[in-house]
This record gives sequence, structure tokens and C-alpha cells, in this order.
Amino acid sequence: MARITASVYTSHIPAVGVAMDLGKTQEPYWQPVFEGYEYSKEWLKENKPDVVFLVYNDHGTAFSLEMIPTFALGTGAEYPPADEGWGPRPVPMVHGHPELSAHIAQSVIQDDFDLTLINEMPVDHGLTVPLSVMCGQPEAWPFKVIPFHVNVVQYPVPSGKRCFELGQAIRRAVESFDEDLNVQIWGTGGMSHQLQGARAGLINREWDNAFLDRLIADPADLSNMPHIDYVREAGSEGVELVMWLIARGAMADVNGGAAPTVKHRFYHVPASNTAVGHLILENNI
Amino acid sequence: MARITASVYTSHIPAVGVAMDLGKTQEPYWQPVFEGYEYSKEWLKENKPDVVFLVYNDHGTAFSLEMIPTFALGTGAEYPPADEGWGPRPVPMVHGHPELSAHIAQSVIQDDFDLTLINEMPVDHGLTVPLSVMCGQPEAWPFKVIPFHVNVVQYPVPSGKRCFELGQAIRRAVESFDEDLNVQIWGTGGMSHQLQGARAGLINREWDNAFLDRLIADPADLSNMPHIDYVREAGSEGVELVMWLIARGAMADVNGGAAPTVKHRFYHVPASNTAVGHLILENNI
Amino acid sequence: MSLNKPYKDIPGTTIFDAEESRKGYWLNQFCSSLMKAENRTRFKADERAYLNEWKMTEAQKDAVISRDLNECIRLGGNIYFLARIGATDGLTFQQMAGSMTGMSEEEYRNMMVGGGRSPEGNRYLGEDGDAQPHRQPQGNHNKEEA
Amino acid sequence: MSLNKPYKDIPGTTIFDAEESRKGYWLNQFCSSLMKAENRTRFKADERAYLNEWKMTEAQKDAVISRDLNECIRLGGNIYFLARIGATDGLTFQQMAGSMTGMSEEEYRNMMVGGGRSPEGNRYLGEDGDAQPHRQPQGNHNKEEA
Ligand SMILES: [Fe+3]
Ligand SMILES: [Fe+3]
Repeated sequence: MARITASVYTSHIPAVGVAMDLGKTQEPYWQPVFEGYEYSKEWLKENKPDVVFLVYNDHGTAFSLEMIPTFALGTGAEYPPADEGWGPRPVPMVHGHPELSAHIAQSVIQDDFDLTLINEMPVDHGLTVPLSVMCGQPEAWPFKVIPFHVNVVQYPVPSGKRCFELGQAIRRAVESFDEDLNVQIWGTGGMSHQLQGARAGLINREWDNAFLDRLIADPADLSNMPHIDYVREAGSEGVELVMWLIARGAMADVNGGAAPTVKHRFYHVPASNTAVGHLILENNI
Repeated sequence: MARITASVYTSHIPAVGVAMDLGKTQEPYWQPVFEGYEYSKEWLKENKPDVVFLVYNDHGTAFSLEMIPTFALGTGAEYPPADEGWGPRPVPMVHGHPELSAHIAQSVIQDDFDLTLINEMPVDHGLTVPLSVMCGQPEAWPFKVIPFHVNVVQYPVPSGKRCFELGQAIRRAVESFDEDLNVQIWGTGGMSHQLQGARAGLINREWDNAFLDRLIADPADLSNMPHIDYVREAGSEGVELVMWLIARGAMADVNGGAAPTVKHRFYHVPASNTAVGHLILENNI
Repeated sequence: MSLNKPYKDIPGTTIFDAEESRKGYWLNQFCSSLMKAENRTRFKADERAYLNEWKMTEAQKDAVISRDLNECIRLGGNIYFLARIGATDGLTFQQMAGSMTGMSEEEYRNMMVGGGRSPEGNRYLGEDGDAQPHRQPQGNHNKEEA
Repeated sequence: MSLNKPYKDIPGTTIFDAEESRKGYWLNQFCSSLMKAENRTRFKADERAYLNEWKMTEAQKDAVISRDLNECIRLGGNIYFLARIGATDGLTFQQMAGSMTGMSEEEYRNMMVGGGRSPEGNRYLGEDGDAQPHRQPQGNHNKEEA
């Protein structure tokens, strides 16, 4: 039987990907950022999943305004890195797990989540930067990836509560898959940042750390926070953090299991416009 | 304030559109089909809506397997008739109502329906045939149309219950729109038909009529019927009938109002492979 | 996979689920391409050459060329996509649906005019309706040929 | 429309909702086209000519040409789409974001290294934080120029 063994949370800042692609990780500006992922890379090697269910948002790359899905599940076999305007990132092709994806689609749609299924799309920094910070620069990604896109670009975006409940439905889906698979779920985006207007550059260190505390200790309560609080406190793009609730909702304790172990927690300001947040939670079975 | 004044239900059989386009409506085969819509055309002239919220399924036309949305709301300004392989139907451009669409999107997504928003797409016979049978062959459609697509092509498709609840959310959305608009909601597709395999041509007159009875009298109960019953009893394509539950869910009585008046009911076999069903329900305010 | 698929016990009926969809992906994508007039022209000019542009299996290509829609469905095709082939050939939906039953066009049309195929005996595999496997192919048309 | 839009009271912040999206549809679609290298080349060769291929307003075209991202946002642009213009110019996200604050690149970068913009006074319109309208444009850079 497939099992969700751990969840990983991380910002997916494009400049972090660029710093890796250009070999700048040891520069004084970037060194403290990447130091925060040293433990994580070791941990991931020792806890190598078969599949990562990777929750992210496409940033107007695969999805233009022609068609805006609220939740989109990748059911394809492979996903090429996107050209976001600077040319595609020099990172490996992302390989999917169509059988598990199809199974999750079947289960989650029957649980009344109105997914859009995607068989072909390029994946942008929202998906590839988390892979880079967690895996470094391998020739090929060491596991399969199921991309799951959440609309946080055009309002209304799905509520924190909806996201948290979706995580629970994903857990049910994964755990009813017959094959023995080690599955991790990653929630990406955030933490506080605003990329637009006179308020660009907003960072709220106190709020971010309270978010991490609550995500660990009481995610059900955290999931009731309205969008406006994210925007007001953590910047217009801080609303990406609702995606972390999907990953958190898929953990065992939400469904009556044991509380997860916090394996790693990291916070740093700044990377480009953004506060970097990162967390690893392991299920205890 | 915008109001849903009536709901219309009709099959959307492509051959019916072809019969109209080729001027065959008075042929003996077709005459009884179109006679069933004579009353409806008069009724529609006397009860002309400003906007029709038209629930249908795209038949692999606008949406290939590349991307399969469960629920897709048209938010664009216009939608051209599609080329489904025989060339586009000679019918007018469909004009949308972007303001009302945007309002419905806002409201319904906040009600936890995970819509996909569509700004540009061609519309196939699922949408244009209902317009043709209800309006005849005008130079321009006499009202705005908001297309709403439901995936009934690739399983799993949304449950009857989910559709019925969606109808209720659409009603709340429409009735919170400030502008004074007469809105009708149409549910299309069905009734019994199967287009594939050794069982092609299946028609279940008794079941279809029981469906109409229950749709009128107790739609909440009807909405609990599982897909497998639709398929087994009404043919593999009979599952399109779940879309009628969206329109029915938007009627006043579902939300504690008065029961609707049955203005018209029509049933005929066959049109091509399919049983033709048609119903007009008017809200009593 | 342990999810419930209660739709495997209906005779002569394939439910197009995610598994079928994966199997038939390129077959159905090829069909979708026929919504463009220029592609219909290119396909008609040289069917095999056009099919070779797609990542389809040889069995899928053969089923398309022989217009065997039942076989296309077995190989992951969905009728709404497959209908693009019929449209390219100038067929109606009734002709396409009829072609899967073993009946002649006239037999199928008469069945529909007579009220369509009865659900009796055709709800579950193992009953004795006319769509059951042991009663295939249907139609005098076919029997005469056989 | 009577739906609640509680996000209109935050200074220096535009929430990209369906209304903004309608307003900025072609502006954002133009931006999306710059994800293709050949379109970036064509745009750079003759900006006005390339913009004229899109159903944009003249005000939108002018805002693009003058690289006024704040004005682009007022006209319905969304930052993720607008970023394609910056990418075409070879700018980073930090340079783009900074350009909307009135600060020089160095001032903005220093603000970020110093912990970023404080939320204090910047949560509601009418407070006295540095992102409030009455404190624009920001930065010594601008003041020196003015
Ligand atoms: Fe992001
Ligand atoms: Fe249909």
C-alpha cells in the first residue's frame, strides 16, 4: 500500500533557482539561504521517496488567462521545464507517475473536489525550484513527481479550509493505492512577499514564524484564516501559503494518527523579494 | 437584483441541429421532434431572458485530453460555434455576459466549487443545439449566454449530488448580482442513449419518464442516484442527465421557495440514437 | 488499484475512465486533430502517413484505417473523439453507432424507429439480451455475410 | 456587484480579481506571448508594431513601452504576466518589484537586506507607513531627482 511518509514545505523563489543555475550559492548573499537546505538534502537522501506529490502554483506559465483552473492535477508521463521568459532552467525533465495520478483523480473527484486533469504542460519555477533546493543538481530527478497546481493568481483563490480538506482527500487517495510506494507531499510558495506596487518588498518575520508554529501545532485552526489576513500581513503574494495547508492536511495526525516529528525548520530574510521558510515533518506510524 | 425565473431542460442531439441546418424539420422523421418545441419557442418569446446560464458538456471539442476540467465556467465576451469535423454549424456567434460570469465565479468558488474559468473557447452542439430548438434560426441569439461545461466524457464525472449542490450555489450567486436581470438556467444532454459498442441504441422509455417525474417532484432524492444506474439503465451517454440536476438545483423550491410550475413536458423516441426529453419549469415568486 | 469500478459488468459498454484515457491518449489526440479542415485533408490524402505522425500503437493505427470503432474503443478510444473520424468520412452519429452493433445501417435505423434497443437482458453481463457477447454479431446483415 | 471585496483598503496593493482580469485580458495575453523566444525577438525589434497586433488599449501600450509597471497594474496587468516584459529586458524579479516603489535598485536591495519593508503602518489605507499614498514616491533616489 502507498503511504505518505513525510511532508516538506518550502518557498519556491525564482532567484534561488537562478543562483543555483549560475553557481552563486557560495556568494555571501546566498550562502545563508542554501545553508538552510544542507540538512534537508541529507535527509532526503536517507528518506528517498518513490513519488513526490508536489503542490505549487503555476505563475501564468502553463496557464494563461485563457483558462484558469482552481486545482489542476498532472496525470501525464513527463513535464518539461518551462521557458518563463529567460529561457528554460537547465534542470532535468520531470517524470510523472500516471497510474498513481489517475488513481488520485478517481478518488479525489469522487470526494467532491472538482479537479482539472492535465496530461501535458511545462512546469515553472514554482515546481522546479523546490526540487533544486532539496535535490541539488542531479542529472535526473531521483523520484517521480506528480505536479498539483493551485490557482493563487486570479481571485478568488481557494480558501485555506478548502485546501486543508483537499489534503485530507489526497491522503485517502494515496493510501488506497495498491502498490507499495513511499510518497512525500510537498507544499511550496510563500512566505511573506509582495512583488507589486508601492508596498513591494513587504516582509513580516513575526507573522511568518507564527504561521510556522500554527502549521505544526494546529493546522485545522490555521486553515480558518481568511485570505485577507494573508494579504494584509504577508503581502499580496504571501497568499501562496494556503498551498502549505494542502500538504499539512495529508499528514497522519489530521486523521487521528500520531503527531508528526519536526525534522527541520528554517527561516531567513531575504532572498530577492521574499522571506524563505522551510519545514520538514515526518509521519510517525 | 438578478433573478432565476425559469429552468429549461432539453436533449442536445447533434442530428437535431443538422436537421434544422439542412431544412429537414418538416420531414416525417423529424416533424414529431420539432413539434415538441413549438410551445417552447412561443413561451421563450413571451418570457425572454436577458441571460441564459447554459449547462452542457463539451464533447471533446474545446477540451481535448490535454486538459480535462470537471466544471468550466465561460467568462468571455463571445464564443464561436465549433468545427466538430463537419465544419462549423451555420448559427450565430454566442455572446457572453462577462460581468455576471465574473460575479458567479467569485461567489461559487468561495462556496468551495473548484471551477475552471474559460475566457476563450468554441462551443459545440451541446450548447448550440439547445439554442436552435428553443430559438429557431434567428440572425443573432436574442439573449446573452453563459456557457457552463461539465465533464461527462472521462470518468470520474461529478456526482448527481455535487451537481445539485452546485445549482444551489449558482442560484445564490445570481441572486446576489446587483443588476436587474432575468436569468434562465438550462440543463442539457440526455435522455437515454448509448453511442458505443454492442449496446449502442439503448433506449429506456420507462426510466426516462420516471427521471422526469422525479426531477419535477423530488430532485433532492433523485440527486442521490449513483452514476452506475444512469449507465446501466439509460446507456453510457445517458449519464449526461446529471447536468439537469444543476439547473434543477437553482430553482426556488430547493431553497425553501414555492414549487415551480411545469409549463411544458415532452418526450419522443427517437432522434438519431437518442430519446428526446424536454421540460420547462417556471419559478413562482 | 483498489478503487471501486462498478461499471465493468455491463455488456457491450466501455466506461472511459483515466485508465482507458491513458491507453488511448494519442489515438484520441489524433482524432482531435481532425477538427481542423487542413488536417482532414492531409489525413484523407494519405491515412497511414498522417497516422505515423502520432505516437499511436500499430494496432491503433490499423483499427483507425479499417474503421473498426469497437476495436478503437478496446484500444482506449472514446466515442466523442472517434466521431471525428466518422465526420471526416461524412458519416452521421447514427451510422457510426450502428457500425458497432453488427447491424446494417437500415437495420439499426429501424431498431431506433421501433423504440430503440431494449434494456431488458442488457443490464448485466450474463443475461440474455441482444447486446450480450454470446449474441454477437447482431443483425441479419451480418448473418447473411457469415 | 454586491459581493464582498475586503481587499480594497490595503495601501499600494491591487488584488487581481475577475474584474481586473477582464480589464487586463489582452495586456496579460500579450505578456504571455513573450514566453516564446521568437516573440521576444519580434517585440524587441519594434515594440509598437508588436503591441499593435494585440487588442490592447493605447494606454496599455504606452504603459508597456515606458515600462511603468504600476500603470500596467492599474490597467489590469498582473505582476506574474508583466514579469515577462522584465524577463525580455533581462531584469530580475527584484529589479522589477523595486521599480514600482520609487526607490533606486540599490535602495530597494538594501531595504530587503535590512529585513524588508515593515508591515507597520502599511496594513490599512490611512495609516502612516512608507507604502501609503501620501508618502509616495519613496526613496532618496527620487527625491534627489525631483
Ligand atoms: Fe510563487
Ligand atoms: Fe451530449
